Amino acid sequence: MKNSLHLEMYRRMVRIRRFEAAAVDLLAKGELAGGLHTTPGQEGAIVGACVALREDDYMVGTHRSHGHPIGKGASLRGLMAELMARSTGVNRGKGGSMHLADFSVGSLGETSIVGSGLPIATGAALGAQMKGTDRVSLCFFGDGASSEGTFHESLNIAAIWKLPVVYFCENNLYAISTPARETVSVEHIAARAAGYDMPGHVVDGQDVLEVYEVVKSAVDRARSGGGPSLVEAKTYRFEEHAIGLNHLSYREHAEVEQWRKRDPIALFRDRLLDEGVISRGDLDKAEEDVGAEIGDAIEFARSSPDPDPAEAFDHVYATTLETGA
Amino acid sequence: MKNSLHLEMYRRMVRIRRFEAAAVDLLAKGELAGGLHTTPGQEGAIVGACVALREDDYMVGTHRSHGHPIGKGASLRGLMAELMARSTGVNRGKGGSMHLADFSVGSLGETSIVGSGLPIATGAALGAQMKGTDRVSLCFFGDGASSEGTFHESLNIAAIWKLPVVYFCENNLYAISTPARETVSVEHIAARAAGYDMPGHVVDGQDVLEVYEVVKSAVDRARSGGGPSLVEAKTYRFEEHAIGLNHLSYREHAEVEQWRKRDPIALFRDRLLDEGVISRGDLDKAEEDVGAEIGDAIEFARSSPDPDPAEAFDHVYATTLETGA
Amino acid sequence: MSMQPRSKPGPEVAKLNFLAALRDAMAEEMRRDADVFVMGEDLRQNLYGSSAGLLDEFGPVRVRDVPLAEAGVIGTAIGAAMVGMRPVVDITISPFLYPACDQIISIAAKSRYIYGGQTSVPIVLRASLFYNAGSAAQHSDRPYQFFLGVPGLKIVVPSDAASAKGLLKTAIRDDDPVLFFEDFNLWSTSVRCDHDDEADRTVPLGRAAVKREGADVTVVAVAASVGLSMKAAEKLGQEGISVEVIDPQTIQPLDEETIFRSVRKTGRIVAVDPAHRTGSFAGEVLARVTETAFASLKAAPRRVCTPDTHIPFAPVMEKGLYPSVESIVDAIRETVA
Amino acid sequence: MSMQPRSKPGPEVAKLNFLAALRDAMAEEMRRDADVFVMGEDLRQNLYGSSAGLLDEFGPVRVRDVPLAEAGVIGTAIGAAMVGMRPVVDITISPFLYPACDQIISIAAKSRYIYGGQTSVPIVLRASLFYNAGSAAQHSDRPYQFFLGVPGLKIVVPSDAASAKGLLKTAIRDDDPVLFFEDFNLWSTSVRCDHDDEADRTVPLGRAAVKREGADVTVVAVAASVGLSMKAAEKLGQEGISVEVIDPQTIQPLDEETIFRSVRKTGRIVAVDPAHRTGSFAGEVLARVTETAFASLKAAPRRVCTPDTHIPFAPVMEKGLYPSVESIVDAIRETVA
Ligand SMILES: Cc1ncc(C[n+]2csc(CCOP(=O)(O)OP(=O)(O)O)c2C)c(N)n1
Ligand SMILES: Cc1ncc(C[n+]2csc(CCOP(=O)(O)OP(=O)(O)O)c2C)c(N)n1
Ligand SMILES: [Mg+2]
Ligand SMILES: [Mg+2]
Repeated sequence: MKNSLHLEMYRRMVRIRRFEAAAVDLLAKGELAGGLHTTPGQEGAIVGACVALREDDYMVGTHRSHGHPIGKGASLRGLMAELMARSTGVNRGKGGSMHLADFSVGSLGETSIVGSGLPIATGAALGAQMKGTDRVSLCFFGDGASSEGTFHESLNIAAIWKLPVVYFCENNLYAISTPARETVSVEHIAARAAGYDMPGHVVDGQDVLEVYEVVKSAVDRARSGGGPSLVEAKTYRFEEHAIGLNHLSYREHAEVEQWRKRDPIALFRDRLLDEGVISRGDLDKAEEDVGAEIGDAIEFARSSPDPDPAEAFDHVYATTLETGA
Repeated sequence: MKNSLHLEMYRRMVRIRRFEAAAVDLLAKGELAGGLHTTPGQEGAIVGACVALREDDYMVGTHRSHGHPIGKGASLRGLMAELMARSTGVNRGKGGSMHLADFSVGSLGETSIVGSGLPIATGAALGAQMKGTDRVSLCFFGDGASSEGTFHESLNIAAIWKLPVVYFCENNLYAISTPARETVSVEHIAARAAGYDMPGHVVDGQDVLEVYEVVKSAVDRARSGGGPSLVEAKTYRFEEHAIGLNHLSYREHAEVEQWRKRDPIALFRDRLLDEGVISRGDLDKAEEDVGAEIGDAIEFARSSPDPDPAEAFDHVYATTLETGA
Repeated sequence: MSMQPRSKPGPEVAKLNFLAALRDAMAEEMRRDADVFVMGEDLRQNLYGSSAGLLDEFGPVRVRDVPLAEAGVIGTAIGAAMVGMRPVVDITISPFLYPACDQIISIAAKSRYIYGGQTSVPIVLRASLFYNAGSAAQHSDRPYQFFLGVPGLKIVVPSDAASAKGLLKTAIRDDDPVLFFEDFNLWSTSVRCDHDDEADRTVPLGRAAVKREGADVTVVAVAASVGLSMKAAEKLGQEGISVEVIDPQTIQPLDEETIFRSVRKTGRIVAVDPAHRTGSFAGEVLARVTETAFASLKAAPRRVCTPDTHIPFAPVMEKGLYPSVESIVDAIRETVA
Repeated sequence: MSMQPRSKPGPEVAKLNFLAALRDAMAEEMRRDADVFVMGEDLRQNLYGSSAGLLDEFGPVRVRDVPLAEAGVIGTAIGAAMVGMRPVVDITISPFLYPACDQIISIAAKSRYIYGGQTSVPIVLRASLFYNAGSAAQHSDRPYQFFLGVPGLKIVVPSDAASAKGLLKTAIRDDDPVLFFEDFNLWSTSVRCDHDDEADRTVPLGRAAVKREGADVTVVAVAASVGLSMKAAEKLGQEGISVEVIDPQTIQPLDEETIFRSVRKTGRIVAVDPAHRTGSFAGEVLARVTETAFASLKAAPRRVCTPDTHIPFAPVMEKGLYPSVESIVDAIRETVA
């Protein structure tokens, strides 16, 4: 195990956890508008997949958009400012919680229309291939999204053109309140890979290292011209679909408790300590550093101005046309 | 082998072949407007699948719409009159060649938007199930259609709800000029069934009896509550995608000739004679009868009136609203 | 996504909010006709607030949670409708209609016609207009005007809880595909409702409601803009400007006669519509009025719409974009200036 | 489906039909910019007539045949555009856009905005208007007005071969998503074209073309209706009625100033549009003109459109439905009566 990579993985997982905890706190205090779809429990899947990428690789995410850019290495200021609807947000206050995409780290959007990101990631891979680069495209999507037609169309296109893309399913067992066991007609979504003649892998999403290893091999395969893969991480969200949706009764308390015992951050920390890869002091220091980053991001956001209402009219077009003769 | 069923299968195959030959002839004579997508070569697949159904079962077809209703038992007058844009056509002249759906034989539409029929067949199966009938729904679609998202969404829905539907792919190896081997990322489309936890079967579409046996078992399974199946018939269209598209060069002459040797009608005729199931006289008589039917249908259509131009405004709504207070 | 406020179930409620009124409409029609059933995402958990108690009363066969697969789900509803069922699909937020546009336009709207009357497609597609909710550009659409150019569809956009209930009941009984758009900004509005009396109150499709009579200016408003226009009318009434407010209720087919009659009386027209200005239903109203009642017009017609930009997340940018009582008042004033 | 007439390839042609002009536009832009590429169904076989010779010149990487998967294909184009490519997607017949509506509206049109300018989506979606071709209701759509209510898209509807070529070239160079609608009824029209001179002739988006000046009536027409309107204008000119014909070329964003200027001069407006009347672009033109130039209007504005029914297969039912020289003449006459 490479010490520095592992410390970075740990740092990013903690960063996601703490960033979202801070956001929930700000929401409770009324400093945040809009819904929040949080990720606790899924950090291992997200970070394991992201760190298997190179910095210049592409990534496409989902409505549950906080973890992916952080996993890919985005700095927190622009993300927090976006959540707080400030003009300094990554999207200048136009996107909000479902769209924390930081293009500077290769993120090509976090789209809130479920399933709509799969063709985009496919297209980024096509672009990478056509431009003769060896970039790879990573596509996050949920178990719910796997039932959308775009899943099928994208995997088929990627397979026939041997595109460098890794489809990564965060199977957290539910689409809002709807269990995958009732809406996905196959036990393992990864099994569908066979229908596209591409490799499919099921991984333990609570084990960041397993995720990393498997995604890394899929990324390497893609990078060297071997074409796409489908990876399914079995994972779980510890909190509700969105903050505040506490009245739903679609899953048993015991199930949640069971999964909470497999917290990917705790598991990874224990393992790093057990195997003596990183010292307790270094891990604590990393957590402290993340805490400071979060504090800094909140300060940055708080002291940033609101967008000017007139900015609502910016960024509709890239090329403004002169009409009138 | 049951003599009468086989004679009927033979009759329907010949009916499709002759009906389309007559249509091509009428087109050449200028008696027909619009495009014609014909089926020669695929009659075994179509008829084998259709006769596995009960009369009151449902069926959904495609733009290549002549064979399916004939296979399901439609009479030719309304179909020919529709091709000839007469008011006595099955669709009163509103649909034409891509839409020869005869609802009186359980056809629920022949839709010319590729892939759009899959959800409709799925829904008919849902309706059959909810109404407590034991009707089954048969869904025709092409190799091209199999790449549409509706394929995936439909099969998944049918599987989770165990709907009584048989998805039947007429894989004639091409979507217009585009080879399935370049656009479908798996050797056998039927292999995708595994991704939905449903049975998948590959059949020789030139062998009407093999098609019949396999579809019959899938229909029986569906009827008895066993859920959906996917059947892929390997077949071939002997003519071009549409009449007149003769300038395309996407397939080798030798390939066409090879397949023509496996004409499903000739193969079936030889087999019936070889095995002594039906006498040559009876087969000839059936062909003669079909010839007479076609002549009658053409006469019927020719002597039928054109629609009144004002009929263009009928059938937009089922319930006309009284507006104005 | 915020999905508040939610409704309480049950026939004991004497005042129903918008979502509970829709719930009751569905429940009553399901009781009346065994072919009616509902399907949608997270219905069983009543996530969006209009399906409380349905699962308990009607069971999982008639209250179906669906996978995320809008084309497949709507197409499945169409197929079921063709064989005699009457599905009501809750598509939840209106942009989720887009993945199903082909099924809606090419199949639902056209099948009856293409097959020369051999079939019909009695489905209702419910979709909420989730604007003014801090949900950013992908969730805030108001796309009813999209489907105006598609013959064969009926499009209903109610303006309050009471009419919404009666319109939904009629839509469910109608034999054609009906798109039913529900303005999120009305969810908290409510209607007094005595269940025994009201259970069979339907509101006909294709009829406009004159919400307020007036002599000087005709306002045609849609969705939550009707309420805003009523307030604007009240305010101007105090200044002696008499405003007639018309709620078309069904925008396709449109009860244009009621609108023309009013404009012939007032000579002035303002159309209010929370959709983007270009391509809006409000534009269609102006076109029809000016074609047909030009001679009666005393002033330039006006549209009050959302400007042609996307909907931003930040509340400071979003909040000023939609029609407001003030902007409606201003537009009316301009017509009488 | 009939896919005639088809074009001949090559720079030696001195007169180009509509499809060959589009072919040349693509070829020239592909030569000019290595990021431009084309994708679509059956392009390599030149099935629809606008891709002759492209495969030979540019090879299969830049001339890509695609599976039937409109959402996937258009989404793939969007993704490629986001990383620096400039895809031109030939969707062939316009209703095949419907399965991809979500990608077009929620992703192509909105991404730049949602991400605060971090990205842009330079794609061109070509789609033909295949009406008046005996193809029945599912293939005969003219759906450009559909997308009018979606900010972020540009919509081009050329009216002849010459402008189509220049507009397509500009569309390919534009950094925003452009929907490019090609009227089947123009396929046989042609343009004289000296390749050396013409290769860099672009036509700006967002500018209307005044096709004919006139003093009495302004006609705003779209697609093949421009040619019909020119004939109507000629006919009426012989009777002393002077008609100005405007071709907006780009319907979104619309060059409304050119239209207003004309109406202020003529005092009369007729909008001609082969789409269904309700929800039409013609209606949007009337709305804008009456809002802005009401004081100049001397007569009721008129729309000449296709009535609100589906397109039937039988030629006897189809042929009378679309705008014709006669119906345009009648409408113009009414405005000057
Ligand atoms: C096309 C579409 N349909 C419905 C929704 C509403 N919705 C938002 S998130 C969600 C659940 C998605 O489930 P999944 O893909 O498993 O992702 P998860 O939320 O579990 O991360 C739904 C139904 C949507 N945003 N887009
Ligand atoms: C959604 C859609 N895209 C494209 C077309 C144009 N088109 C008509 S038939 C066809 C090929 C269909 O191939 P397949 O499904 O294999 O059926 P086949 O024609 O071989 O019977 C195409 C591309 C269409 N009608 N609908
Ligand atoms: Mg999930
Ligand atoms: Mg085929």
